[in-house]
Amino acid sequence: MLQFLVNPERFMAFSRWAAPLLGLIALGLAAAGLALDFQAPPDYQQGYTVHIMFIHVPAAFMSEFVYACLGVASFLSLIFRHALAAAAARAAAPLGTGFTALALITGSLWGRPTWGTWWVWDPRLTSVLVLFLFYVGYMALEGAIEDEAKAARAAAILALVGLINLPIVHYSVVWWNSLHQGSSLLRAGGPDMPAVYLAPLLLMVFAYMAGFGALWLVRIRGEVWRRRAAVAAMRAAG
Amino acid sequence: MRAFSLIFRRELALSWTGGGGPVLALGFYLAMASLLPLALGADPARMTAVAPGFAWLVLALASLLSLERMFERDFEDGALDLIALGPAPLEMTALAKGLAQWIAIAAPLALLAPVVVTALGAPVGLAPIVVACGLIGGLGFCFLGGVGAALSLGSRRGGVLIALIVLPLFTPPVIFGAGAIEAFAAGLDWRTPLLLLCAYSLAAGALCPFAMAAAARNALS
Amino acid sequence: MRAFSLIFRRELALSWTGGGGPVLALGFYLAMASLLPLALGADPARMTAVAPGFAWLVLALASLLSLERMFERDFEDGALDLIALGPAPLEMTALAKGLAQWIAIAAPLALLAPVVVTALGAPVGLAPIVVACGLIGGLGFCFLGGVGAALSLGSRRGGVLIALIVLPLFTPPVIFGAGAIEAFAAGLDWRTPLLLLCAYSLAAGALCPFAMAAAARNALS
Amino acid sequence: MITAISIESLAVARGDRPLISGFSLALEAGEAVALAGRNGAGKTSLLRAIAGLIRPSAGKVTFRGDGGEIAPEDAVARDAHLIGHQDGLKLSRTAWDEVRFQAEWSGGTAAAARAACARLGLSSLLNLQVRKLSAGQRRRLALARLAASPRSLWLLDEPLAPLDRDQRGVFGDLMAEHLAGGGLILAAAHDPLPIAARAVEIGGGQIGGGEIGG
Amino acid sequence: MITAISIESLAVARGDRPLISGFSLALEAGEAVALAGRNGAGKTSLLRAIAGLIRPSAGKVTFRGDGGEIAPEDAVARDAHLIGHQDGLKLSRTAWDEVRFQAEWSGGTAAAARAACARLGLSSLLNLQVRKLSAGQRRRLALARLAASPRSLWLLDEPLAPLDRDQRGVFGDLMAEHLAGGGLILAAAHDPLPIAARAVEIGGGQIGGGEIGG
Ligand code: HEM
Ligand SMILES: Nc1ncnc2c1ncn2[C@@H]1O[C@H](COP(=O)(O)OP(=O)(O)OP(=O)(O)O)[C@@H](O)[C@H]1O
Ligand SMILES: Nc1ncnc2c1ncn2[C@@H]1O[C@H](COP(=O)(O)OP(=O)(O)OP(=O)(O)O)[C@@H](O)[C@H]1O
Ligand SMILES: [Mg+2]
Ligand SMILES: [Mg+2]
Repeated sequence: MLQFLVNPERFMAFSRWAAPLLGLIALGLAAAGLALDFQAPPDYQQGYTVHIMFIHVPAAFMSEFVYACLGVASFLSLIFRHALAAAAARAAAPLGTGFTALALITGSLWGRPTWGTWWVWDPRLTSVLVLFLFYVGYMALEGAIEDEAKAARAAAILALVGLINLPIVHYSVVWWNSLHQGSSLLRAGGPDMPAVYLAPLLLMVFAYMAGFGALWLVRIRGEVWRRRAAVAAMRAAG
Repeated sequence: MRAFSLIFRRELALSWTGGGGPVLALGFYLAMASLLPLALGADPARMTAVAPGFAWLVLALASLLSLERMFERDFEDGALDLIALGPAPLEMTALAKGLAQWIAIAAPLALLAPVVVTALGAPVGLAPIVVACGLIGGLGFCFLGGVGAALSLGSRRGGVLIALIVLPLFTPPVIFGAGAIEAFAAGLDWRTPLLLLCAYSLAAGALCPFAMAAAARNALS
Repeated sequence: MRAFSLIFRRELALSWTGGGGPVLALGFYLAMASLLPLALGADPARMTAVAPGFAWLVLALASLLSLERMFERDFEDGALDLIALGPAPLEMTALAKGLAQWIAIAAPLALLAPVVVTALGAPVGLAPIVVACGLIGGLGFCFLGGVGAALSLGSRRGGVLIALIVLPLFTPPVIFGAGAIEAFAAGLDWRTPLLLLCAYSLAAGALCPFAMAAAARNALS
Repeated sequence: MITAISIESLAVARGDRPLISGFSLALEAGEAVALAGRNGAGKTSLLRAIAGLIRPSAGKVTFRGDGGEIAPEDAVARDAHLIGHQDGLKLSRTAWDEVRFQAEWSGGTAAAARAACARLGLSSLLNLQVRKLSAGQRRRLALARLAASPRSLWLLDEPLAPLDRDQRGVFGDLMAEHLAGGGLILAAAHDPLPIAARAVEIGGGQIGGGEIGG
Repeated sequence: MITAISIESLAVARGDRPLISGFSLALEAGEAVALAGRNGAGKTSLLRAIAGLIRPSAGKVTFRGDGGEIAPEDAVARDAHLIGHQDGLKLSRTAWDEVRFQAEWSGGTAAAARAACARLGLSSLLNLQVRKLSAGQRRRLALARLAASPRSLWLLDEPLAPLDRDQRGVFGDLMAEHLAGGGLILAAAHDPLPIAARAVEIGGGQIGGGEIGG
């Protein structure tokens, strides 16, 4: 508790200017990325649907990146009982869920025209779905325990278990599909992506990351404010 | 009537509030559904065939998962004594418990079922019949399960009783439901099995509360 | 060691008597297996193809059934306090609980599995691999389930929440088990997936007790 | 409203063993009886039999109201409340949800529930989950449910045990007011009650009174 | 074996709220302390903190044995027993299974368990399921588990509540013998203990002592 009130001062001072700055960077990068994107020619196979890529691929990337952040924050909060880390983990989960949902939704929107179906049981898709379920489980667990400190610790344990498990899930799913003759339509994307697509894509990835950073900081600030209000209310109640 | 709404809202709150609500049901269903292709292989043809039956399985499982709590908690913490001393007969309480279980657990799952069944490759056109079967059959599962839950109160071998008494009773609705879905898919007469399912579930809803109340009274005494 | 055998025997006795977990799980398993032919229609070819995978999946789900009781009872009636004050660390208690769950629930299911699979039309020769997967995979399911049970202590929702937490963790063992059975049936290399299943379950048995103990301590405090 | 109870040669058995037999008692409005007896004498069983939860093996309990005799089921369903060894509270609900539900279930109002909570010093705890209350606070919650219920027959099974001294006083006042308002109290207790009550001893040393042979 | 405990400026918080702070106490072999305090003062929390179940927010508890200081985890795991508000008994097991398990779990023997049961008048009840015991009989079972465990630090949370007068005397004798044998007792109670004990009041009227604002 004390630790929390000491350290957060610095965090709050830092995030006060860092959050808006990151937000601006995100907007700038996204604007640039989208501008480049719309200058690029429609893909000869996929036509205009290729524009979905610039939303989809960064979202899919972020879904994993945010989980890593969540795992690290959970680890810190569990081992060092650092309250700011707990707040960070709590703040990251909905964002990660959002990115994962976005990746799933844009993916299936994209899949309809390109693969002719909303969903296939491909390893990549399956492991994103499992990741989504991890997020949902994390939030459900945290919401179901009323005592905040206990909820945070239980959720942190789950996040760590998930962190260890996700690579295994990923590889098992890949292995599964190679064993069962999967539908060979996909193997989405490929490294041989022309620069006209690569540049805006990278810009968009960075835009997503900056945007995530901004939202994360804002949400952590919100957590800190909430805790401070609770402490104040408690003092007032005597 | 007032008493019924009171106890019904209490039961609903106990099984529904806190942590997720529909999100939880959705997550549960998705998780179950994503295991199916993993276990069967991704071959769409295989999965399409099993998908509707699988939706049933999930419903039945979900209604068994929270069965234990239906009476046991109230029995062991003394709340059932106070409820029994209230204005309504235990039969009404049993009815409220069954309905709350249905609304809180079976109904959300039934409403989600078509999404999942479609994702598993079944034709979208099956959605109405899947929802209908889920809602109607779920009612039966909840009440039959409730009988098991009440019977197993305070007995040394509660689970055995549930298994021996309730699961056989699960069979008819499972058959009717599966029959209705299959007939619908094949363009045959699905009304008859659906009506049978309806009749069975309504009969369960009407008769089971008496069995539940009798079993609960017996456990309390 | 003495402490371990004590707590292990206690857990075993509790899950055999009282709750009747194994019989409920067995009943569920049989009921679901009898549902499969109904859902698929009588076409034997279809069923033979799906039977082993389906049997395997239902086995995984049946292990969810008595999970709720694994820690919650001891937590709410104060018995966990006394166990925590005992000579053995909670990690060991968690290990004993997981193993007892395995012996009491997963093992009977695994032994029943070949019967079911054969009844569904799969060749009798599959029996050994089905039993092996059931036994080994069941170990993993029990420990992963234990993590879910311990984490949800003191939460407002049991059953479905545990299932949601646990099912994503079930992904690898379900895949490995299904892979081993399918490869065995096809005369391919079934040793690799079975070894992977082994490795996963053993790792779960080794690591999950720590997570379970941490979660239980957190709930007690 | 119940104005008198008479118990005539009641016998209660638990699991094949006779526990109480030939027990008679008459209780009028405004009267309190303190049931005493060794552990296992059958105090809890007797209270539950009066509440209709256990079927007596012989004898009967008659309830009388202003308009003559009342059928036992009706009397109990409309006008009795039991405080058992267990508080009957759901750990996962808030204190307020629990009091209000019970008050309304017993025919009272939310306002009465709030007043009862204030009386028992629970007002500031009402938003907490029951899980977070101390043992004494939980018992006070159970007593607030009792006080909020407009029921004239109070069956109390060691109601005071986990309360601190002040709260025992408060509950003593509540009991006294209840009696003054024409209520009836039948309380099992090992310690003296904080109100004047007729003492009735059950069990003693006879068969089934003390312990049951294994 | 624990021969002394010293608690130094211990602070305990529940759910963000400081409950106890700056609590100090020293307890030697053969000594008993009776903790008093209002409902919600933090008696249960304090006992659980000493048992290591709750992590104190400040201060520490030191255990000393014949051979010098003992690490708190070891001290508690080998030499302490807690009787909480709940009895910690499994309703579906027999009384004997429950006593024997706990006695062996705490390092005692089945013979000690049998002797403790005889002492507390439980011998004839041992084949019954715990579900069938009366409240006082259950508490006696919990106390028999305590008496059968060779543990010197007894942390007791209102141990006497549901016992009848005779049994309180019996348990008083057990406590006296435990102290005479070099044991330590820390008991929370609202009523006076049947042994001589130093009284320590916690909570009083200060912040966190009484109730928590909703
Ligand atoms: C719901 C369906 C889908 C999901 C869950 C999904 C998921 C993913 C994931 C996890 C990545 C890796 C992101 C990273 O870390 O770099 C990815 C990348 C990608 N996806 Fe999807 N995807 C879906 C549908 C589609 C569809 C329909 C297409 C188009 C045909 C597509 C095209 C791509 C491309 C081009 C990439 C970048 C490939 C690369 O990293 O080299 N995805 N997707
Ligand atoms: N998990 C928790 N979260 C928040 N507050 C809690 C929690 N557990 C207990 N409390 C609060 O801490 C205070 C002390 O509780 P504790 O059980 O220690 O009291 P106690 O002195 O034993 O009271 P009693 O005499 O009623 O047994 C109470 O006000 C209670 O509401
Ligand atoms: N379901 C049951 N089956 C068999 N015996 C039972 C059952 N319930 C209670 N008994 C026995 O009946 C006797 C009386 O129990 P009861 O709970 O009425 O006692 P009590 O007077 O309330 O005791 P206490 O003071 O301990 O609360 C006890 O010896 C108990 O073992
Ligand atoms: Mg009693
Ligand atoms: Mg206490």
